[in-house]
Amino acid sequence: MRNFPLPWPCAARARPASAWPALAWMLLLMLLLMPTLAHAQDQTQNQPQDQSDDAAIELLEALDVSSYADKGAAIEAIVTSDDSRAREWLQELLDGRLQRTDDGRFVVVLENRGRDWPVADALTGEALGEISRRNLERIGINNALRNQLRSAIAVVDLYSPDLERRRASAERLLGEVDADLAEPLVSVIEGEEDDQVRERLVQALAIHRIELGELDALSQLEGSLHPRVRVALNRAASGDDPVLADAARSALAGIEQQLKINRGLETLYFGLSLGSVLVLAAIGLAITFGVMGVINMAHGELIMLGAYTTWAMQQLLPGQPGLALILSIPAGFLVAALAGIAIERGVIQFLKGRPLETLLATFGVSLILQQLVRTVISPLNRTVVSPEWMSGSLHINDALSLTLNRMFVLGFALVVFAGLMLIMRRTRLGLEVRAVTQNRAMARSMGIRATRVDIMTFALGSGVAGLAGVALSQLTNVGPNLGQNYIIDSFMVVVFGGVGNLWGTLVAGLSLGVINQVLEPWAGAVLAKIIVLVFIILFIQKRPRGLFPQKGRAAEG
Amino acid sequence: MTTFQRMIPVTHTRFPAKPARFAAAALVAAITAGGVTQVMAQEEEDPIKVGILHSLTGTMAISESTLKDTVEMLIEQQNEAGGLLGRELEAVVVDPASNWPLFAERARELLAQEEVDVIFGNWTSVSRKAVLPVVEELNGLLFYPVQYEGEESSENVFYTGAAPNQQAIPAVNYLHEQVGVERWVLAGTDYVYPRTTNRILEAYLQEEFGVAEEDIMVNYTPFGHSDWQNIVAEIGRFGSEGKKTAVVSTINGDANVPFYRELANQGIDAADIPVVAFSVGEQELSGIDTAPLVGHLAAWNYFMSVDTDANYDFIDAWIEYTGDEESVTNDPMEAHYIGFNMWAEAVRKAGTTDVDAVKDAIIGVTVPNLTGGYAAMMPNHHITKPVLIGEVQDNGQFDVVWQTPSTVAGDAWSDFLPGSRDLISDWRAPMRCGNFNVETGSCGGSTAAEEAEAALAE
Amino acid sequence: MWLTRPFSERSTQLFLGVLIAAMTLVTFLHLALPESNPLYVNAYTVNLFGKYLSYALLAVAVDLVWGYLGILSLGHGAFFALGGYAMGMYLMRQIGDRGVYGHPELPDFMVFLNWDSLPWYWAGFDMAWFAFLMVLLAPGLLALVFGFLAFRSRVTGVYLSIITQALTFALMLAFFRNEMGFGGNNGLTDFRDILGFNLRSDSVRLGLFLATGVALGLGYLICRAIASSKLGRVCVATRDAEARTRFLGYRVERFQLFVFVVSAMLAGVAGALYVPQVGIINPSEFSPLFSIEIVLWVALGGRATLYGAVIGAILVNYAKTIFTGVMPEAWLFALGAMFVLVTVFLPKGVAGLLAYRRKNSTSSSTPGNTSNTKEVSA
Amino acid sequence: MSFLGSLSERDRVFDFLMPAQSPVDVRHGPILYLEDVTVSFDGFKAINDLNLTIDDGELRCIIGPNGAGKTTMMDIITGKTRPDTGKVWFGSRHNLLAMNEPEIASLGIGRKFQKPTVFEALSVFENLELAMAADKRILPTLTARMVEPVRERIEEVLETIGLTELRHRPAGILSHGQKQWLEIGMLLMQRPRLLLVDEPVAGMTEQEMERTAELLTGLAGKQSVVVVEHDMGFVRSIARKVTVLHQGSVLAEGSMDQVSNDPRVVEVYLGAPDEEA
Repeated sequence: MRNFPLPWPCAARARPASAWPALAWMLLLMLLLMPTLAHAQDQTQNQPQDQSDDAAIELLEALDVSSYADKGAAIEAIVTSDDSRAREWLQELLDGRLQRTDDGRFVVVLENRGRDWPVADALTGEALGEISRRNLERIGINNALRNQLRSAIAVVDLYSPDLERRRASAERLLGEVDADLAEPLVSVIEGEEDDQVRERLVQALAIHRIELGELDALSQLEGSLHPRVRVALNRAASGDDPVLADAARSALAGIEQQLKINRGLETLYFGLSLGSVLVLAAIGLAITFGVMGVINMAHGELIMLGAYTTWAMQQLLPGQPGLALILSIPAGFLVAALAGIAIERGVIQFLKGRPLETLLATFGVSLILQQLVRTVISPLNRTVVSPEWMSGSLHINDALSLTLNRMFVLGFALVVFAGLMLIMRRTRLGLEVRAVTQNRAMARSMGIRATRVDIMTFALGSGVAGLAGVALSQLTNVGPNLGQNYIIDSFMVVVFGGVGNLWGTLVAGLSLGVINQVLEPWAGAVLAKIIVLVFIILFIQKRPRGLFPQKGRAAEG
Repeated sequence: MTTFQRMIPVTHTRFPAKPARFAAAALVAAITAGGVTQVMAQEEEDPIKVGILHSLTGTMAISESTLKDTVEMLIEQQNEAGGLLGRELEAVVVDPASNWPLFAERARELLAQEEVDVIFGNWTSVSRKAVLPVVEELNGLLFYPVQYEGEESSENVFYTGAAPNQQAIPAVNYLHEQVGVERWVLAGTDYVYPRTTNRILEAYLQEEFGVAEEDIMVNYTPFGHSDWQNIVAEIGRFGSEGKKTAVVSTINGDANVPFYRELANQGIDAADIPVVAFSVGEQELSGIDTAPLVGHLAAWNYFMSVDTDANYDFIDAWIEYTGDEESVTNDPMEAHYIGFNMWAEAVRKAGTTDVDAVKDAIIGVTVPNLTGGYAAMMPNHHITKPVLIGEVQDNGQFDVVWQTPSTVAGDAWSDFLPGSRDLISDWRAPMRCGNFNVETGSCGGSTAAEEAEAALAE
Repeated sequence: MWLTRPFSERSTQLFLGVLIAAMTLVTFLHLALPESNPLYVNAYTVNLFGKYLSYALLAVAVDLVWGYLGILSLGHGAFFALGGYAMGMYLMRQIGDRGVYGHPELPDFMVFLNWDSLPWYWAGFDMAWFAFLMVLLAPGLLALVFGFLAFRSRVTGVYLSIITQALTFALMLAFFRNEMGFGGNNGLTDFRDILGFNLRSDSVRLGLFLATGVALGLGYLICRAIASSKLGRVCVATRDAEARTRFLGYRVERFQLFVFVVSAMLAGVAGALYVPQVGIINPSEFSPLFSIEIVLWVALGGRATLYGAVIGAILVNYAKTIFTGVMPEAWLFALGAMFVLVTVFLPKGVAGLLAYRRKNSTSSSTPGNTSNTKEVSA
Repeated sequence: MSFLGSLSERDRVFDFLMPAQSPVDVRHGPILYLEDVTVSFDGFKAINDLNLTIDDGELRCIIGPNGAGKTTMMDIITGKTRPDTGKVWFGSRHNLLAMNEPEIASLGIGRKFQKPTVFEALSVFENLELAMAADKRILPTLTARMVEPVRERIEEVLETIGLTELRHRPAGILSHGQKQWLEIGMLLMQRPRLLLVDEPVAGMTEQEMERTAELLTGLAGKQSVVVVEHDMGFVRSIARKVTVLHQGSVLAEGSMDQVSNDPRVVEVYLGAPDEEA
């Protein structure tokens, strides 16, 4: 196998190509690692019995080689050298922050934004001011090394005073315990005062002991849903020791039962989160189409505008994706709402009572908006970063964890829905809207300015589309085609739920989402979608007015 | 366009009725009359026309518009270097607008109307399939720069992108040998390229590495699929069975972002389950948040991060041409770079832009690629390429972690598909056959061959 | 015979006259003139015209349901595509063993996806008569089933539009699936012969162009005959006051179904003529966007006039050819603007303008058709 | 109605598709017979066990304040609305609740809407042509030709409603009154046994009103006519028997004088704003 030296000049040249997401990511890392650094500082101060810098430099020198195999060896060396800075070096190496200057100095990049980066000496930790990134060369690693580093760090962290680190380490060691780690582990377990860590370590040890064929270790794994545990048990079950095998099998049986339930919950969650996306996309239509009877084919593009607003916000506030995201909620609403007003004034008002023409005209608008984005901004997708509090997932148990970004979207959808309900039920606007939809002339004669109501309603619907866009920017591409992918689904949801009925939209959206996710595993993604569509088509034939139809004379109109 | 080629379609067809026969006669007369003078004129001062057939609008514009710029840049450079055969090169750009029938129509326009000497174009398989009959009928030259599913060899098309054996197979070799992967997820968008590639890989994994049925999971999703929850969860479960697992992704374009995001969010890390992608390059990365992708792999024949002077020169030229510091280069661009130079070389060799002459001359032509090696045009109209595996870095670039020791020659017909095992392609005389069946020892009946014979008969 | 009635109408005579004239002119310019002649029409252009004509036929079919029945179908692309696929399957079978794998029966895409035998629904498509029958039946049946369900439960207006859109969208997804056995995204392509004639010869292209012209003429005649019959007036009645028509004792849903099916079949024929001329059929023809675009052709030309639909189809597509050639970026803007401007400022379309210029037409709520219904009843 | 059914029905001949000799059985007197009919929209009872009998050839006026359920009643008779409970019989043979609009229409029940609805895009002549009693299945309609007797019949009706000059103008341009007549004309073309006329003179001038009155009274005898009207003057001018509806059920019935002297009627009605007598 042949290895390439790291092409740093090229990397440097190309950095602008995607500097910005890279920055965001790096910043994110920094946030995570602040404690680490602080730790590094004091460690280096109050640890005088460290070996000489030359020795340390030798250790690091060994890392700066082309062959990944040699790098692996070098890492091993660092681990075995009980240098107190070893852990930090490994961490920095893992994060790609351990770099080397032209003059061969090993430095830690503290922050990699802009052309010149502040760095600190890898050995002493003293700040060295800023150095142009062109004069820095990163010490590259690959996945194999990443794994090695993580395990190594885990072992070191076992003894760390920091609880979080010990937890992470214990998590990591599950299934990676080998003979020479085993017996120090026993003492560690005794010394450990945190239950969670201890439990994990016990399991880790138990797995190791089962591999050695010790039957009594099984009891310690009872009821654990962790995949690694399952793997260990599976191995044991297929092992040649019959007694152990039977025991393992029975243990597995219990676990499988548990897993089924969790899987069911998982699917439900998936369904709801997909449903929430549908609801968000459709709820705006439910207002413009359902309440006003206006077919707005440009709805999808309003969603797109919302998403682009998020992107723009993040451009304005580089390095603060979270703040930008929160700010873009009102911003997105505003932008889309204004666009909506423009559409209403510019096109729709001339087509009152001609729904089909409205449909065509607004479709034209959607084409224009799309092409506008393509020419003005770019045909390429835009980068929208997820703030770190939205990435990752919420750990329920070893077999079930819920992805955070989707949970936020789900919550957001419900909030938006509740808000709309309030507006429609409690506010003057809602009252007027309902009045106008029931009987325009009458409402007019009662002094309601129908035109104004139209504008407000349409703005509201469009604004909500904008909100949907903000949410979607966290789940999918932000590009000119974003809208198209949702318009048909949105119409389906509204029609299925029953036009002019917000509750209908909510129920329809969520249930369609769940149906889709339940079908997907055995029908496949494509077929599932088709089945759902056909189902709706047939359903509409049976009940032309959807799930929750409006009754009586009002419906005749 | 010389006279006899244009007559081929006419003189070698059965006619529905008398008027048509008269038509043909008239046409032939017209052509031979007008045609010859044209040729005379053309040879002297007319510029050499280079057709560019890439979508500038519609869904494919994202990927294809940069290729159009690339060819225009190459033409510019060529002209600065004094053109070709002392004649200027002139780019003829048309926009097929990501609409497949329109691709065929535009190709016809380029060949019949504009009478271009060569076409550089197409991205999607379907667009190539749409253009193919036109190019064969009007005997044009098409250079196709994108990795594709193989299973095709046309006398008039030159495939400068990777065939499956130049991308997919080396990639799984790497995963198997270097990473020790035993369990495979073949995830792809539901169209021909992933379908074929995955079929080949399935067969390959089972035959070469003896991978068991239950250790291969195949999954197809529609274009632009955005809800990956279920599939990713499934991959996670599939990967947590104790064996080292990897995902071989032929997922196309827009579907990738949500896919990688979901992977990251569900805590599936590149170190646990690496994903090797065949359709994710610098261009694609420039449009997305790379954070979730770091450490995942891609297999290409070129990376912008490749450390060679040729590459740096190309990048400099490109950045200068686009005037955008941030613009990136990618694999299909290199393919065009190679293809263009090969064509230019062949034209010099043949001393004319005449299609048949160039077709014969180009086989065996060797030009430098951007990764420090050379690319040669094989008799099956595919080229030799090195295969590189890169790891995604947080800066949207790839860190090359592995490379085939030598270049790999493209296979038109995969050895791992029952249908095409016995087929070979060789466009040199006397064989002149795109799908010669070594079993039956006969040429599988592609009309391209017939027409070629017909042409010789003239 | 009711089909011959429209001949007595001025608009029909005019339309057919122009059509025939145009066809003969193109044929002449293509065959008789030498290539050097500036007026010479080359095969490429003939082919282009052929495509426009098949689009025109499609537009006529849409106008029949939208203009006269008031049903805005956003799914007619589906019928068009089905007809196209039926023809495509025939053309695929015609390739026979000349495919790249030289397989006597299976199309190439089936061979390299390891299909061992032809799916049952491909059976019979090697016979022209069967295939051509399918060109009518496939769209016809779909329309029959869909229409029956929809009209029976009185799904009309916007709802119907949305549902038709969903229909074509679902079909698109379905045809994208490779398991369906229609070539997935790549669709059907690389055709060789039709009825034994080489598709790649210019004379056959001319033939196809003429055939399309004839089909358009016939299609127009059928639609016109329906429109100007008493049934046509029932349609208009349904469009303007459905309930009233019911109280007059007409089974509205059946009239709607009948016309809908006829229209779908015409769309199918258009698709069947389109495919051999462009040389490929793939699921993108099912895309809702295309279906909506068809409606624009009709709206631009003028609803409920039939000839307006033809004008619209040719105008828009010609513009498309020009634009995407000259200034690609601008095309979508232009298209979008057309949608808006036509619906807002030109509700009666070009035909409306013509009618207006002829005699500032009556203030009736619909364009055109008042002018031609008189002669019939009188 | 099964899918296959709908196909086969195309070429089946229904007796009720020949309204001319529609076998309505009126030997027992009443041509229309409503018993204990009740309908409610979202709890609100639009019709509350209503009982009503119309004799063959009778001209009946139905009056009542807004929301008394007049229009709903017509909807029920013509099959537009289905009652929750009750019986509706046409003659003593046809149960209207078992039929849909076209069937009922072909039985010979014609309806004129409150707001005049004619086919504005079609000419007056064509409006009548469509209304014409004829084979109304698809193919016959498609191949139908204009034959002399039909033309005569249409001309005749054109005379009756006095629109002969306007016969070829689109109905859209007619005045309000003319539309009303055209609509009545369309009903006549159906040769109905029972005519339901909803507010025929709303927004008419005096002369128009008189003309309409003649028209309706002229019809009575040949056909049974049910007129729903607000305008007391008009009602008085044509009515022989009057039924007062209130809150969805019959309040009083009898000659105009009887009714107008009925104290309950006076209470709910004659006090009401639209009194004109």
